[in-house]
Amino acid sequence: MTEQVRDEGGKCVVELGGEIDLDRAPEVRSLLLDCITRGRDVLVDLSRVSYIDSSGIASLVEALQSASKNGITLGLVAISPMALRVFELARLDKVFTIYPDLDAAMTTATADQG
Amino acid sequence: MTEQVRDEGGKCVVELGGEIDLDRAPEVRSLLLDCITRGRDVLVDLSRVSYIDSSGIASLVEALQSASKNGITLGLVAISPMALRVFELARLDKVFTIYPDLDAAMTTATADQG
Amino acid sequence: MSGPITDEERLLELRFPARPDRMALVRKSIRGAALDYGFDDFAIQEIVLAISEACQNVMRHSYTERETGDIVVSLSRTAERLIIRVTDFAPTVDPTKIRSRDLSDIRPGGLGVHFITELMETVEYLPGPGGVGNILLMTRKTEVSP
Amino acid sequence: MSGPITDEERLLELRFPARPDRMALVRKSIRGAALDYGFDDFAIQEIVLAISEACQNVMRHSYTERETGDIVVSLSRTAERLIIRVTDFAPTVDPTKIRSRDLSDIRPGGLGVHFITELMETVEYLPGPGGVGNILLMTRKTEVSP
Ligand SMILES: Nc1ncnc2c1ncn2[C@@H]1O[C@H](COP(=O)(O)OP(=O)(O)O)[C@@H](O)[C@H]1O
Ligand SMILES: Nc1ncnc2c1ncn2[C@@H]1O[C@H](COP(=O)(O)OP(=O)(O)O)[C@@H](O)[C@H]1O
Repeated sequence: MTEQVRDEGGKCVVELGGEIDLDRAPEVRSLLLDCITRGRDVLVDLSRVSYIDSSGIASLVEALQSASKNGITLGLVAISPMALRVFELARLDKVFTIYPDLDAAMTTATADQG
Repeated sequence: MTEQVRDEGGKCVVELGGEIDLDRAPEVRSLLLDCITRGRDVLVDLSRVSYIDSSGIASLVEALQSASKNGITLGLVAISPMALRVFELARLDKVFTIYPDLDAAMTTATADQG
Repeated sequence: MSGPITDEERLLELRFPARPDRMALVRKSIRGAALDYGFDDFAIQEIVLAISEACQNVMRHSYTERETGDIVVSLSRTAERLIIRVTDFAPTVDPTKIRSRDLSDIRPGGLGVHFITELMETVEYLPGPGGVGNILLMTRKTEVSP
Repeated sequence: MSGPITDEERLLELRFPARPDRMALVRKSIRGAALDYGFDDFAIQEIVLAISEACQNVMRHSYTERETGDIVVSLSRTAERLIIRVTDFAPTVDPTKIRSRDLSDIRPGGLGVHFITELMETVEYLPGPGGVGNILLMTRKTEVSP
């Protein structure tokens, strides 16, 4: 519905949207874990996310840890000020790699590997 | 607060705003009746009114009838589609003179008197 | 009503003191809820108008200044309809007394009941549970699938 | 709490089934109400987040899948504070069991209580009226005069 997965620049870009809460977190979780099994680095585009709470954050933390176990990276892209506030409250704003936009994410992430 | 009264082109222009409901209708009523006692034609600018219900309509009907008793006109200006719907529901869309904007109201109203 | 309501699913109830200065709050809240339910802007305005008119009538006719109380607006749905109940805890009203007037007689007031019946598909006045209070039960077809 | 609440004025109560798929509706409704109360966008988001976290915890910890019920979110105010009560009708919970964890241990979950205490000025878990259910009482200073 409000999610999209696509390949871009050799990465798996997951675009999330809407409100990621207790109701929607399970579907976001399985979408992300599914992406991770493909073995490519994951970028989660949050630009269209209007709300996220502890349930949504839990799905992202689980995905981050699964990515790291699988030797790939998971970055967050285009976080709104309110969503960033939620990551800050969770003391996770330094744990996740956060890119201002998709361009920056593509460039930086590629440079990291080069 | 959200109301303004000014003289323009020899008329009393009353600018209403916000939500005109049971809570605010009494203040709108006395504002309009007050204008009418000044003896000048009245134009009620509804462009900034986001909501009106039967209480607001009642204040306007009372003002219209008071104006007519005092030999002056009362016209409505810049009604939103939703407010117009309320006047239609009340079968009052033909009872009030409704102008698309203040310019039209000034020109037409002056022409009527000429 | 065209028939009994089956498969009713509760959405949300709002409870508030029957005071005119609470209605702006209630309208904003209902707009938010109706938006989530998928009604378009115009339909939402109409639903909000009908509920406001119902609440106003409770404030002006069911309760008195000396004996006032709460209003409960409850929203629920079936596959086809939005169901709205406006409940008060005032003495029971005789539903036959709740009537619209002749609109061709231009005068202030007397529009609320007419608005409600125009904006809703079914409108019914019922005594409250256990004979306490009154319920205005209104339903409206959903334009969109939820 | 810094002291007893005096001069409390009821604004609005929302009641709904304790189901995750009701929260979007509830959030929209609360946003609408908080908007009317004059909080700015950021503060509204924070208030809505705290209420959502409280409701989630009721769904996940107070009620069980077999024994679920309603949640009531009530908003009221004093001259200085917005007062929020999240009430359930589940068996009474031992408030000492409701605790935040060490956040430096990075793992999924365990953030709700921490969010609530960060976002609100006072937070108190109380037994429900007559010993039935639970009340989470939270207050937050109003930035603006209502
Ligand atoms: N909730 C109610 N309780 C008691 N009487 C009501 C209620 N709603 C409407 N009525 C009766 O129906 C009449 C018509 O109501 P309405 O069309 O809203 O116009 P108004 O309230 O301006 O008279 C009212 O005058 C009143 O006698
Ligand atoms: N409403 C509640 N009823 C019962 N226990 C609760 C409630 N809220 C929180 N708790 C307890 O407090 C703990 C911490 O809650 P929280 O910080 O929201 O994280 P999580 O719910 O992810 O465990 C929960 O694991 C639970 O044991």
